[in-house]
Amino acid sequence: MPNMNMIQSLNSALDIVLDGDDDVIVFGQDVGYFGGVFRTTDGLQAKHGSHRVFDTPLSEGGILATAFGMGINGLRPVVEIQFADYIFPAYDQIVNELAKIRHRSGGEFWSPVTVRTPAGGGIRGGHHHSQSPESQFTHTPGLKVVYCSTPYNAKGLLISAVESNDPVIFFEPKRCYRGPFYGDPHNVPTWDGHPEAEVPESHYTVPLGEARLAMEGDECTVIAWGAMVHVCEQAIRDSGVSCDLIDLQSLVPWDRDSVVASIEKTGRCVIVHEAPKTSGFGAEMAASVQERCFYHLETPYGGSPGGTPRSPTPLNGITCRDPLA
Amino acid sequence: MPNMNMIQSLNSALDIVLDGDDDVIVFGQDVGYFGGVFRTTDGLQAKHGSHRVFDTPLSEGGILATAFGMGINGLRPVVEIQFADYIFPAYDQIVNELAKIRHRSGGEFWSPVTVRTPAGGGIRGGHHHSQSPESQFTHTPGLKVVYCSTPYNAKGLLISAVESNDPVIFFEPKRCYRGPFYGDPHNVPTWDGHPEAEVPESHYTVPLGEARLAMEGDECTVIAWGAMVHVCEQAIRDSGVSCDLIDLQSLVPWDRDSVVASIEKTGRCVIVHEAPKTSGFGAEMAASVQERCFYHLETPYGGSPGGTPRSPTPLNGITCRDPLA
Amino acid sequence: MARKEKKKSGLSIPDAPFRPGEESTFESWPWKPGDLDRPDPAKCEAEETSAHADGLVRVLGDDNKATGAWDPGLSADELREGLEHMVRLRIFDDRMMKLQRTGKLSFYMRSFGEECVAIAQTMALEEQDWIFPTYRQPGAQFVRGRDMVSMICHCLGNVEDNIKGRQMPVHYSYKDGRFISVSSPVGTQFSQAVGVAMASRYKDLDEVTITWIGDGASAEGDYHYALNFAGVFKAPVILNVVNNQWAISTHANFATGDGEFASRGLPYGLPSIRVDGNDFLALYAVTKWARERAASGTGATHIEVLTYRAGAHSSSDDPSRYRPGDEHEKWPGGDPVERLRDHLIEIGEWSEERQADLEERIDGEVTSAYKEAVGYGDMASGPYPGADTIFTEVYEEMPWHLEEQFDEAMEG
Amino acid sequence: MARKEKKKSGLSIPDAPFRPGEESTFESWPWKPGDLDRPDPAKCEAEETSAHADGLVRVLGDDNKATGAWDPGLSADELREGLEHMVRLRIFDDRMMKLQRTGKLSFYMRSFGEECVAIAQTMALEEQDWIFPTYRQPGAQFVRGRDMVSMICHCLGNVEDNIKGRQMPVHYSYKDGRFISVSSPVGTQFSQAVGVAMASRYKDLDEVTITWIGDGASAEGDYHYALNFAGVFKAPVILNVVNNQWAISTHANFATGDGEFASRGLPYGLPSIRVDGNDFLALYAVTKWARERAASGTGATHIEVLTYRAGAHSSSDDPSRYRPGDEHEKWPGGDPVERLRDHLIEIGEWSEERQADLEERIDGEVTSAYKEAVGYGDMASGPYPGADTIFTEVYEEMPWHLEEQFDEAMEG
Ligand SMILES: Cc1ncc(C[n+]2csc(CCOP(=O)(O)OP(=O)(O)O)c2C)c(N)n1
Ligand SMILES: Cc1ncc(C[n+]2csc(CCOP(=O)(O)OP(=O)(O)O)c2C)c(N)n1
Ligand SMILES: [Mg+2]
Ligand SMILES: [Mg+2]
Repeated sequence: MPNMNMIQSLNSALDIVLDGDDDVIVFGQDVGYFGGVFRTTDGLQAKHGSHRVFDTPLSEGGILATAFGMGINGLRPVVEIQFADYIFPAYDQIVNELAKIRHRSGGEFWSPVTVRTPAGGGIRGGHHHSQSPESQFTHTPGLKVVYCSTPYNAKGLLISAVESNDPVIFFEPKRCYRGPFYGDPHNVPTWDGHPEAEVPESHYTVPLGEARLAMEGDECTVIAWGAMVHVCEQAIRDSGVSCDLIDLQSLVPWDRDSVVASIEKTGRCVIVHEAPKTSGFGAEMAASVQERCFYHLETPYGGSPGGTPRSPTPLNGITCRDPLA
Repeated sequence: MPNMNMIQSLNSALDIVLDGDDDVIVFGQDVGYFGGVFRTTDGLQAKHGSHRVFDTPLSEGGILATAFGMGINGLRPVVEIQFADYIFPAYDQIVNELAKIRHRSGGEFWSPVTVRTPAGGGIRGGHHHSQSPESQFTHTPGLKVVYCSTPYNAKGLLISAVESNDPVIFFEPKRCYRGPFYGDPHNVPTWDGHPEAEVPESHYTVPLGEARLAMEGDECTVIAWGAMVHVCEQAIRDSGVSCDLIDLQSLVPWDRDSVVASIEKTGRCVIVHEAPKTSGFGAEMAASVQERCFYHLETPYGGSPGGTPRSPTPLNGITCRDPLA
Repeated sequence: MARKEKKKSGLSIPDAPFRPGEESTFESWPWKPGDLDRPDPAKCEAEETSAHADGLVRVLGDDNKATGAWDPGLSADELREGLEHMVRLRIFDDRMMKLQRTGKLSFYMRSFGEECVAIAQTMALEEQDWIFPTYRQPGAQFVRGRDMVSMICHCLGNVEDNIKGRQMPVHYSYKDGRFISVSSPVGTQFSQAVGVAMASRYKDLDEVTITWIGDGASAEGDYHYALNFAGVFKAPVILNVVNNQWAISTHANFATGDGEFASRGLPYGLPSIRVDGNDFLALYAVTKWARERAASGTGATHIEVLTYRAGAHSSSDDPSRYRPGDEHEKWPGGDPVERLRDHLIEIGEWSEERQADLEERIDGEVTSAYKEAVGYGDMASGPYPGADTIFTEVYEEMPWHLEEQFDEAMEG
Repeated sequence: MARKEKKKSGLSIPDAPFRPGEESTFESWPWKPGDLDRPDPAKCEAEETSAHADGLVRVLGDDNKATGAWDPGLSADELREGLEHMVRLRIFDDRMMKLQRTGKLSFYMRSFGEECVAIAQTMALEEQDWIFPTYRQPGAQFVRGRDMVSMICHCLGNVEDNIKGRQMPVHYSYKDGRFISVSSPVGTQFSQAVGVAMASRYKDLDEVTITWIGDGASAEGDYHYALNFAGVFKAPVILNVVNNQWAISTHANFATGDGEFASRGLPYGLPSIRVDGNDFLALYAVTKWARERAASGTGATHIEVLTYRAGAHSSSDDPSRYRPGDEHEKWPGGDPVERLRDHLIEIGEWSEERQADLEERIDGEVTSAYKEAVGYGDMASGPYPGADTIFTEVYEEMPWHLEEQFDEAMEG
């Protein structure tokens, strides 16, 4: 099986969906001729034609609006927002339009747009190239929200997203494009040799709504997504505590059964994410976990995973939300 | 003391801040000559002049952008977004710009804009005139978020918001403009004779960050904001349970001390809001409450307040989030 | 805070031309039928339309005759069909508004004074073309054959409402007619329509998309996105700005610094035409021209439809507070229904009697449609769409968290 | 999924005029100095500038002489000051880029080829005027007297960075110079600047605001908001579209359907002028004109600054992948620094030797500024702004929840 980094596996996913379905169309700022500022769409225009993979005006609102319309008219647009921080000019088109069209039209119309966007900190991006705005989308009914973390799940989840008839906001942890991030900015591993970087060349899916058990243990359940999965992995190793590490993958809908089963087993839970703590998706998880696991929780697991360095990004520090502490 | 409905008390607040400070400037769609589609700015242009109270192009983004700039240049803009559902075209200007300018400039610049907007359901507005998007703002550091519920606190909070040097998103429960809403759409009381409708004519403030104890009891703490405060009041009466009813008023920052003190007393807590449950501000409250009150909580308070009718608004049902159930 | 005196201010704020208590004295139009040529739609460049953007395409003259290069040469049958739909819309609107006034409808919005817009324009299109309207083009549905009963059921929000009470009245969705669901946030459809059109071209189909935006809503970002994407990608879309002078209480003087809309399309590379929105023939002809152009692969057209919102913005509005009550009677463009009627009479294809008969027939049609619709449920007592519909069609399949929330809601 | 054959598609996608491997052959400009008149700025209506929007204001001819109505008649001292700032910016940029290449800076963006823009334009303004820049107008700070050391400290993100490491390098904020904090989301400043200007007018002060947006970013909604609000409220603002042909890898052909920017201002009622962005004198003159106009209360001006992004978009970019490597040398507008230098030499006020001396002196200035700045902390080892600054200046006073989060973070 070939070894791919996350850029390559995302590129492979797009290549496959373009190959497999004429209705797939890929566009966004710099994604066409150049192949994307992160190179995710490299080579796709040359292979599939400029009517299928193309550049657009610098207008997130216009990108989402036209994607919406194409989706209504039978296409399956996959658009890129260059940084998640720049998704907000398109916020109205996403939360008021894309999310609501199926419902508001009584099911007469829908638009299966996938919005790919690099998110999260760790690349010295300052506060406008580092945000992880997942919780600004998880509140809106009608959207599915995905956050990949490895080359393997990135490809499988992206294919699922494109094949879904619901709109999907697809976050890519840019810090992990070329290697996992274990929390130490001076340690810059690549994906080479990592088991999660063994990625089939062909079509496969990782279903939306299913979590991945990244580590197994019995003393505590740690829930994370995106780059924080790797940070937690390292922290759990360093702590010596035996943990289930759940890589949520899908935030809406999230994998209730896996989470509940794990917490019923461990009796403890810690939630780790990158975004600001207040009203982050960690709050939803914390509230939901205690709502459904109250009778299975034992004592609080005290404190955050050890060894997690502070993110260099102001107001995008790593957040630990412990529903029992 | 005069009796005012919420429209009148908000109008009085604006009149007072316009009178008191030349730097205050009020604008938005239809707020000038006509006085606002809900009549909140009625008479203000005639009294204060069209350079201080005026209509704008139909552009929420442009309204927020120009308000931002005016704030940078020493003014204190108070803008109206006609319905909270229409705040999203301005979302980028609010969450990426207004919220971050003080921080991003190292404190060199700031912009004390107040954004007033009617929110919430109960007026047969369908899904685009009924949203209560507070949790789409509570996640963004740099913003204060307020949700008034009565004529008295509406005026006092609005004056505080305008006088604050931080930007404030100010939600007004449109269902309560002309009377409290007790959950029964067929019962349409006015504010006449309601104690919270006794509103001083002159300047006073309700401080940001402080909650209001709307009812006192010892068996359970009910936390709500906006129109749900009245729904909960009725539900509590109907249930016969002795409750503290906390009207949060300010969501960011919220009144930790009052909430903690009440829960330490009652040992139980229910949170009620209008927005969709998933990732609503109720999740943040539920997570925070159990985080800080874990050792004071007794048994879960089972179920939601009785008698709350379903909101007529799809996906804007009343949400009960019980951090212990 | 101590009271301060307001300093002098240099801020310049526009105003409406006339306010209550004043007399509305519109200047009469300098434009006449026959003023403007009709360029080849398949070859026309934006520059060639600057006269069309600054002028006004008219066909029906003050003498009720049709003249000039833009006369579409419609048959009397076609004209009578147009008239019938316009009369239908006006009577339908009046009835619905009365129902609203008597508490039988929660809300309503009329097309009064603008009946021509969607009806003439939709008639100029082909069946396979997409319609992406605002709340002021419901008339397109009549042209596309929608059953009035189902429209009323939507407005009532009863169990037969095809969108299940999820939106306010007048937010129609009519898939069979390729009439895409009306959305409340104004402007969004304008840029979305460009995407619909791009998809048609991507699939290489002979499909054109038509959309509208108000003078007010043209200040939204979506207007700019639409013109720009349409220009850059040569989308087969017809972009109409309906300049009816008002956005609720806000005059069009607040919507643009120079009082003109049509010419805004030119620097985006879009041929741009202003047309008399109360002139059925002119509107038909310009739309037909734009369709020909789009179908030829040359791209989009930008149209300013010059008209006047004769009624209140909606049933919640009271225009007497912000404009002279009789202003609409002074509008130089007159009334669209009367003008087409008078033209038909002028050419000997219609009469006052036939008009009266038509109105009576349609009145009956509306009465019986309403009776049938209300039989499926009225606003006060239903039956309404089931409570489960709050949670259905949010996603293709209901995810577990909505199932749980549904169960909680049902217990409550 | 089974593999399908792609159907024929009619979708029209633009392209850049030249791609790697091709030769860039720009047509030489038809525009000459002296082509265009200079209307009275206080009385000029938008229509009077259509020739200025379609043409190009130039002052410096191919013979290095200054001619025409737009010659601002600057003194040799003023010209030398302009040249010095441009040379300063170019040398500063080169040094910073080298530091980035050797790992001493995380990121950098040069103004290469566009040095004239902010420098000539800021020199044409008054001290009290507001500057609302993008990342490609740092040069304005030199004109306003900012200390180079503090600029480098910002780029390093060390303890002396006045914005405390919160933004990437080149996101300057310089309150003393009325240079408003650069924001990464492109376009937002354009509409905000209109508000800054409206406030000046509200307070009846003689203050003008200048702002810029890229050809790429002009596709954002903020561009439309800015032009529209500026037109409607006659704001004293100078709205510049810097058309440097590229938005990262995306050519300006994707930014507008007709390849022109200046004329877009006309239908908003804004006088609109295209100016040679590499011609110091023309840029100075047009800006001065716009300032006069704004100060007179007549309102805003829309300017297209025609130039070419000679360098990479940023230190993260590699333009050889999407355009011919030598394209910038073929740009008909030449190099802005060389053109002003040659003009000064032409009029006998400068020489190759003085130029060499200037460059050497500035080189030394930059060297010593860098030495001092790095003495306060380098990128690799600091000292950096304290961890507490993650939580400070988020609000005027830190609320309890940020205090708690700060405490948690410090424990972690
Ligand atoms: C984004 C958004 N902002 C505000 C509103 C409230 N609103 C509804 S209609 C309207 C006026 C629209 O005027 P115009 O675009 O001229 O259309 P018209 O009603 O004249 O047909 C406003 C402000 C809205 N529906 N959507
Ligand atoms: C809202 C937003 N979208 C995308 C980006 C990413 N981005 C940064 S600069 C740039 C290109 C800007 O091009 P242009 O406006 O022409 O300015 P130039 O760099 O040429 O000066 C892009 C796409 C951004 N910073 N902000
Ligand atoms: Mg209108
Ligand atoms: Mg550019």
